[in-house]
Amino acid sequence: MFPELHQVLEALLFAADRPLTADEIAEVMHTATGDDPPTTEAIDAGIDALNQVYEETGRVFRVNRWAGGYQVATEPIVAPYLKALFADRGTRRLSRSLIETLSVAAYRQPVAKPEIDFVRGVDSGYALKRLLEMELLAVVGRSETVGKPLLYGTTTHFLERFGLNNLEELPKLKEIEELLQDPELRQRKELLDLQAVLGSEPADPADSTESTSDELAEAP
Amino acid sequence: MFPELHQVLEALLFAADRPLTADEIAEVMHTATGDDPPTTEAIDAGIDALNQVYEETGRVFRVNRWAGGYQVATEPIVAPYLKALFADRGTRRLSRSLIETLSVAAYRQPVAKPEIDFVRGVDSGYALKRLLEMELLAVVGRSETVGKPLLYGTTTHFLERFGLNNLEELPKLKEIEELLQDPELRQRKELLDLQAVLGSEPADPADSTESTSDELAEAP
Amino acid sequence: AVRLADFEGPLDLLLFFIRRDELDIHDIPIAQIADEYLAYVRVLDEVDLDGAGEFVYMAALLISIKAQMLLPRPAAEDGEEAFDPRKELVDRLLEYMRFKEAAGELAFQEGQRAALYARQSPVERKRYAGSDDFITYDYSVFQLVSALKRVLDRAADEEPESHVVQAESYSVEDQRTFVLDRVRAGGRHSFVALVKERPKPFIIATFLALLEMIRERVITVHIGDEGLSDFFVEATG
Repeated sequence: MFPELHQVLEALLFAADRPLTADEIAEVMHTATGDDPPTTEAIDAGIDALNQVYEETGRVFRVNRWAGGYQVATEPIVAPYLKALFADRGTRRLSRSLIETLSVAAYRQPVAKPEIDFVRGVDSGYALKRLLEMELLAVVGRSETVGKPLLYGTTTHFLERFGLNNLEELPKLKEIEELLQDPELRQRKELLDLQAVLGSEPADPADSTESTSDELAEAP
Repeated sequence: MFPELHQVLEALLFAADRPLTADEIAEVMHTATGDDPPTTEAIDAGIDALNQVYEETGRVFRVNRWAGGYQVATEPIVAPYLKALFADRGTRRLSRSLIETLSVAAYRQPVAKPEIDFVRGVDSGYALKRLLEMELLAVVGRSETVGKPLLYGTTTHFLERFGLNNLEELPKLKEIEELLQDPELRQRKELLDLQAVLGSEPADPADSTESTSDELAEAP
Repeated sequence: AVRLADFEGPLDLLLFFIRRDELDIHDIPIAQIADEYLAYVRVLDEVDLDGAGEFVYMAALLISIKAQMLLPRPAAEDGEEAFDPRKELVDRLLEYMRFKEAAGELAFQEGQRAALYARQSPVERKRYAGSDDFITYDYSVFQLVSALKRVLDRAADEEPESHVVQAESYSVEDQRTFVLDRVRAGGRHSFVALVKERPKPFIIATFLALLEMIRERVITVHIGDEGLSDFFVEATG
């Protein structure tokens, strides 16, 4: 079974990250099939057919003719949503609850959620989820303890984001441990200490992995 | 006029160049409208509705669920055309030593280098380095054993590349008995014998590992 | 430089023998395999491939097991399994096979997923940029080593004992050019024919050049009817 012309056009325009000219499309089709490629007119008619189907079936994108080629773009009606999607790209700082959770995970890794919850005294479910999505943490296995909870650890991206070469460069906790014998106090101090360091993370405009707003991360 | 939920989903998934989670989508919608965002269930149902329309109207893309999120990708039927379009990027598959190292790490995570080396019988230093660079693996902590070696685990990108939603979707590691007795492997052994008679090599590279066990399965 | 482990390792060589001779993994004829393993390691050593040390280690292990097999073993008591010096190695091989099988499954999964094209982010493109770690092949690299071994054995036979070896040396780089000149003309070229009646250093340097070019996907290998005694190369299309 072979796809029809308009299906091939759809696929190419969807996956391409730039406008494609009719010539380029013809060449790709020739390479893929070895057959004679469709004419420019046939391609152009195929584009018209696609746009008509898109309109009739309520799709929110159209094939546009610009820059000497064809490119798919969304309709103005959904622009506010895309603006919201892309607004968060870039240099946002992590929220306090995310930083706290990340600190505990960084120092205690591999660590399970119950332990993080215990140290922070609050449920860290949402924060963990967001940190996983941002690829700052990753699931690294399962604990052998009751319920076999998942174990979390930091990622390469974590190191990159905080400008660390490796985990050894995390601020040392030794001095604090010497000073404070009380385990609970030590835990609190540990948090503050890491926050001080991680809170000063460098801004990285190239970063696009985290694209959600921090306000929600702050939600209880 | 406001777009419907499935239209917003379509727009966001088309514009994004990575999997979006239901939470991210909800956040974006909240940011864009100020309204209460749809529930995860509503979003998931919207995705199903979209896919159904795509199928009914002959679209060549679908919303896939992997790496914990949603991502639009083309159907296999148009793969040859996209391969031709991205000829310079290639549809590159990991080499044997990389995929072997990756699978030991995936099933044993969190795992340290000495353990991977032992299982494979070779130094996996180079393979690990490359897999870290490709962000298929990440450092997730340090082992408590002698020398405190780094522990490795798979990343979200790993899930995305292999089309898995989570680690539980990894193909089950076969038991040794299964490996030696799998009737399918026996069958393939017969095929191999036939090919040997006909003087041709098995064509499928994926079979090469199994053919090893084929021979074993037949051993007295 | 080419590392053999980038293709396959010491455990793969064992599996290669087991598969080739259709051996029962639970009853490996250690004496025979140890000798043959050693013969291959000598070839690897002669070629001076990086990572040959790992093969030497495995050869030593096999020889030690072989020695243990020669010792009188205490008879098994009732209900006790007789001690088999091969057991540890066999367990390791089986465990390795599990992961090889899993790697095959993953590779299959990767292929399925690779047929689905999503929009690619710039980050994604950066991840895999300029990487040469994507060579896939459906033969064992030890098939190539087998062919090399035969050619070297023959070359040794043909060399008269008294022959004064000329201080002639061949660089891998020179041999790349040599191979390229031939494959560029088109068609498949037999390894045996490429190095026919050439001295050992020439054969070895050519083999290393071939491995390098396979890894860089400059050339593609075909295993023909000759199976283990020869292989063919052609320019990657």
